[in-house]
Amino acid sequence: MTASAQDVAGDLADVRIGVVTFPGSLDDGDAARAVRLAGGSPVALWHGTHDLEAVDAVILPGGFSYGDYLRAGAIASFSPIMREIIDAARRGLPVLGICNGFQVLCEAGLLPGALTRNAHLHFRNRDQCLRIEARTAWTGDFEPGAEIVVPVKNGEGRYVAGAEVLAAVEAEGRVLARYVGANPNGSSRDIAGVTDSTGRIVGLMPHPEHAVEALTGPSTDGLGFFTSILASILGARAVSTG
Amino acid sequence: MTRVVVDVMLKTEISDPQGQAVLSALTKLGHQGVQAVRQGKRFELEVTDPVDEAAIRQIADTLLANPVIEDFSVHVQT
Amino acid sequence: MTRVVVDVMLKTEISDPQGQAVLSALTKLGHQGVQAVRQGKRFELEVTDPVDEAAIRQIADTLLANPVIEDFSVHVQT
Amino acid sequence: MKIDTVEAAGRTPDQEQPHAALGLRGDEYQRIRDILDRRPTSAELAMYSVMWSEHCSYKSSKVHLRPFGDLPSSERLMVGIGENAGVVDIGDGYAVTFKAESHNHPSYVEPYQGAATGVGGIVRDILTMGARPLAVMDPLRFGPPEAADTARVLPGVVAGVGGYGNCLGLPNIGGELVFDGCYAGNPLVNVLCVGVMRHEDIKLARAPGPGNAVIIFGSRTGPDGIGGASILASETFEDQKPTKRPSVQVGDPFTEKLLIECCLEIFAADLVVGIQDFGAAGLSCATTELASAGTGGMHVVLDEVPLRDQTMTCEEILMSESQERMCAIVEPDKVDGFLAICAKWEVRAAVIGTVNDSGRLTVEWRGEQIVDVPPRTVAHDGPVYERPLSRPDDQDALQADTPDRLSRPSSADELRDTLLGLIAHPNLADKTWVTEQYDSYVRGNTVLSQPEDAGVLRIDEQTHRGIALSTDGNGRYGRLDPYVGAQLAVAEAYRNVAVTGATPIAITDCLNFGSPEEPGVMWQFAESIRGIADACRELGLPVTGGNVSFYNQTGDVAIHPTPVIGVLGVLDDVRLRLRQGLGRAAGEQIALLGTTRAEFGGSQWAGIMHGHLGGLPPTADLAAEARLAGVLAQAAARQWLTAAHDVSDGGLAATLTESVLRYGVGAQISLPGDRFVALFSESAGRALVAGTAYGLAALEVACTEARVPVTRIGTVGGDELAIDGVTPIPLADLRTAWTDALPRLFGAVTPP
Ligand SMILES: Nc1ncnc2c1ncn2[C@@H]1O[C@H](COP(=O)(O)OP(=O)(O)O)[C@@H](O)[C@H]1O
Ligand SMILES: [Mg+2]
Repeated sequence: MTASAQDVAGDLADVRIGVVTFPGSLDDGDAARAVRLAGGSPVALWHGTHDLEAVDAVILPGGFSYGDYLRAGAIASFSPIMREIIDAARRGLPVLGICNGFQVLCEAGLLPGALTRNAHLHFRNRDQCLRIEARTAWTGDFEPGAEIVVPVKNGEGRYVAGAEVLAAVEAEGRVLARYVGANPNGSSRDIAGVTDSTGRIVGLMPHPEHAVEALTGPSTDGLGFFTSILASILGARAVSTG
Repeated sequence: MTRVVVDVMLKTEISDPQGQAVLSALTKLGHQGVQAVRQGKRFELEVTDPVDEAAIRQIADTLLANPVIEDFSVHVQT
Repeated sequence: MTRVVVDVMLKTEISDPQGQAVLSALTKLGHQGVQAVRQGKRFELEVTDPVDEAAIRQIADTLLANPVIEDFSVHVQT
Repeated sequence: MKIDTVEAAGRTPDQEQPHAALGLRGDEYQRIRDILDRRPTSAELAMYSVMWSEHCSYKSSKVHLRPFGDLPSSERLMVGIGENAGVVDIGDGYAVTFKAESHNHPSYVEPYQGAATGVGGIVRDILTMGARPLAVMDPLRFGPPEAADTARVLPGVVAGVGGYGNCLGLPNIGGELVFDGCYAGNPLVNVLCVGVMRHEDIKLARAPGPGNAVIIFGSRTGPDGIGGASILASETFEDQKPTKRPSVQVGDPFTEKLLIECCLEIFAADLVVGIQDFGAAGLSCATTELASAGTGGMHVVLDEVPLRDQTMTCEEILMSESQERMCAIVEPDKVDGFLAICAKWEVRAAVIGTVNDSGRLTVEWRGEQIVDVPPRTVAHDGPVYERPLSRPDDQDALQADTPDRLSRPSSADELRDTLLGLIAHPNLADKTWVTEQYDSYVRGNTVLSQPEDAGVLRIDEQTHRGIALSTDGNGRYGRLDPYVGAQLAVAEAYRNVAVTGATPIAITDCLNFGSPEEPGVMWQFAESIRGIADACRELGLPVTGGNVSFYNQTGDVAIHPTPVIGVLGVLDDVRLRLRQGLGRAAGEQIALLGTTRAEFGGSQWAGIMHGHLGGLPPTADLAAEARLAGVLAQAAARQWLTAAHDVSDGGLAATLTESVLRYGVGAQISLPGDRFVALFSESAGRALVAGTAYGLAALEVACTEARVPVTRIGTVGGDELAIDGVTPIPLADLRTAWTDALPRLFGAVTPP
């Protein structure tokens, strides 16, 4: 490694990305692995505490928090750590919700709309093509309009919102990603993910953390989400210190 | 057209993990007054008149409820 | 102890694939009389007396229903 | 209700008891009286009756399972038959445990919950060994695909397997989907779970150390699966039919997920000396098994058991089969730490008793002694039967009715139509409709899953060590010859593991049969076990454990004998695993390994095209299977091959279809000899492989040395499956035929 490459790796490793474990979280280990493979440092966060451990960003992972009983993500959105995350997010902490994490963000009111039972009523797991549409803290490393393949797997992934909300999300360019080809769950306007107006709070139904190694994923396209946030945080640090 | 409501609940002797989860969430949120919760399904059917209540019961018994684990009740709204 | 029932239904503008699946099954089975079906949830709460109805409405609004997509109604059983 | 105490039982020796209604024979009841030297209390009767049932005591199968124990010892085997699950050493200090279980009858009664709780049960067996559960598999068998009952049962079973497994975060890495008229009214829902731990972390089901606490944790105990116990609750035994207590259990996968994480944290902190799950027979089973394998005594205060329903009787509590519960033996100074971890995971826990060295299991309830038994007599000294067995009368006629009389396709169009017809049958068609409902990605270590021949998991991210698993069984072969059929099941699972490049190291079994009271079924059972044991001896594999499911029959018609075999293999480096699809490398050439004979007895061709079952199954040549596996392991390690796929159901036609459709790249094939035989025979011991010119040349040398026949049969490329003498099939047509079958049958959206 050259000296500067070492510096970059060192800087990357200084970026701390929290991964929350709720009772019933399943893809927390995968999200942590993805952060690690991107060069950052994953930090395990526990639902029952109020401690964000000074992380630079947070991932709410996939799974079935509280068994998805009641509504997916509903009970988790009231957990102690979510109170801190909601506050911090409103002050600019980047947050990515994947699948169940996306459901939690919608239930917490940080993102518009809701995720409901798939139109065909089955859990569906398949390798899915997505088009990345919005440039956010979590998607900066993708070319605008980039098409990527990552797994989608959910039973309640159908994105819905009232007509006005949908129109606003479209008009403000807040569709993070759209399903290309077959829509796996009947989501309105093929929406696979949305962002808040700042581009820091982002929710995505498919699973980029399952597409970070050629050995185990359909591609390594998912890595871009994790490298993007590391770059974005390092960039913000450079601005604030430079 | 008449609205008929079919309520479907797990039999009382069957465990209801969903209701349990809601109850423990309520307890954590400090709603001490709620002592028990059971979660079931509610179907609202729009039925052409005259309503054949026996037919609705049969639909409930075969399609809307799983009689092995669930009970149902039918209410014709007037 | 009083039983309070909270009914939660998807808002009419949100499509309800579960209700549609029931309807299409009914149609296939020849139950022509049923014109529309919507499926929602029913919660039965056992609440200590006296029942604070405002508190129950708040529980329904924040936890039992998601107001973005669902409406609810509360019935205290007497 | 009056409590039937030990003291009362001594005082009223002549009180009538409903032993027959509980499934105990007169002589069995008398044995209980002899053991106790008095009549049992009704609580004791409850315990003996469930523990001495076929399901728990293996009373009909025990004598026949002996051949497994007689197999030569294996260096890999760390824990063998008898514990909750067997454990094998896979190297680098890792131990793997795996086991399959059946949930056939419950899944017929209530498909979703039956299948879901089946997954829950086998996962707890694996957890109980001290292992982290890693993945599940689900070998499934149903009646005819178009039958109304199949439409009722199959979608529910698949949703239940997925609903529970997905919620636990366990990837589904494979299974089976078989349709046959013999399973109408008797679907087979078998589930396998695999887990991993470090060698030093293996846990056993025993309760040593007087003074240690007995802790129940997980869900509360409710009136689940205790139809029989209510008989005991009625004051008079005139009305001896089970009351409305449900026999169906509802699964709570969320609680089980918490139980898994909670247990793993408890194991890591070294807080238990013994652990057992609550499976069939609930508390009766866990307490007697733990006690008899430990210091020998235990006292339980039943009032301490957390209940879901306060009206339960003591007999019902002892027999309850409520899911998601575990029992741990904990040293007194570790109880607080144990309970703290339970609290962290919001898992309910209660100390319900103490271990002692009295040699007795005593249970008290509301201040009265209701049980006082030697635990061993309940758990291990159940009746053992040598049931009569005899070869069925129709066996000779069945074997004499060979498929030779069936008309065969010969023209190019007929051969094409036969191929398309076969691969469009649900038995051979694309299984995506099922597997799409399962999470295969969770945990991020799934290297191969459906539609590959075996599931492959990475065990260690640094060393790349991994395992491969396949389950297989073929009831049609078993019906024609249960001995050979069982050997073929072992051979197929072994081969499916081998084609990934893994080295098979151990097997488990799930034996699905009709009624043991029928001599013909008992003969099938004994023959099958002999077949499995002989196959394992020849392949050098230990049997790590298994499961027996009897009474799979409708009226007096039994299912085909269906031993389902799970084979575990090891890959030193999972990055070198082989996959089934053609077209990943330029200039691939194709070869067929093994010997093709004209073998059509029990074949899919005979069944699908002619509705025929007769003759003899294919030859089972285990030595040839072992040689084939050796060559494949060598080829994978040396990276000679770009693809490998075994040949089994549906013959080479099915294998080629799957290989070209995997990545949508065609092939030009030219087959030696009779094309019909080459395409549709189900001779065992074969695999299709592909590689570059260099790779295949190297493979040929190795094959010659290993005496594995190798035949070049074609090249990869284009957008057709073009076989000499068969009308070429555009891949698009092939895909439509193969993928449409299941959605056409089950695609209609069904309410949950
Ligand atoms: N019920 C099931 N659950 C999960 N995977 C299944 C199921 N049925 C079939 N599969 C998978 O589909 C693929 C094709 O099945 P099959 O043709 O039976 O394989 P094989 O012939 O190699 O044993 C395999 O990967 C198998 O594991
Ligand atoms: Mg295979």
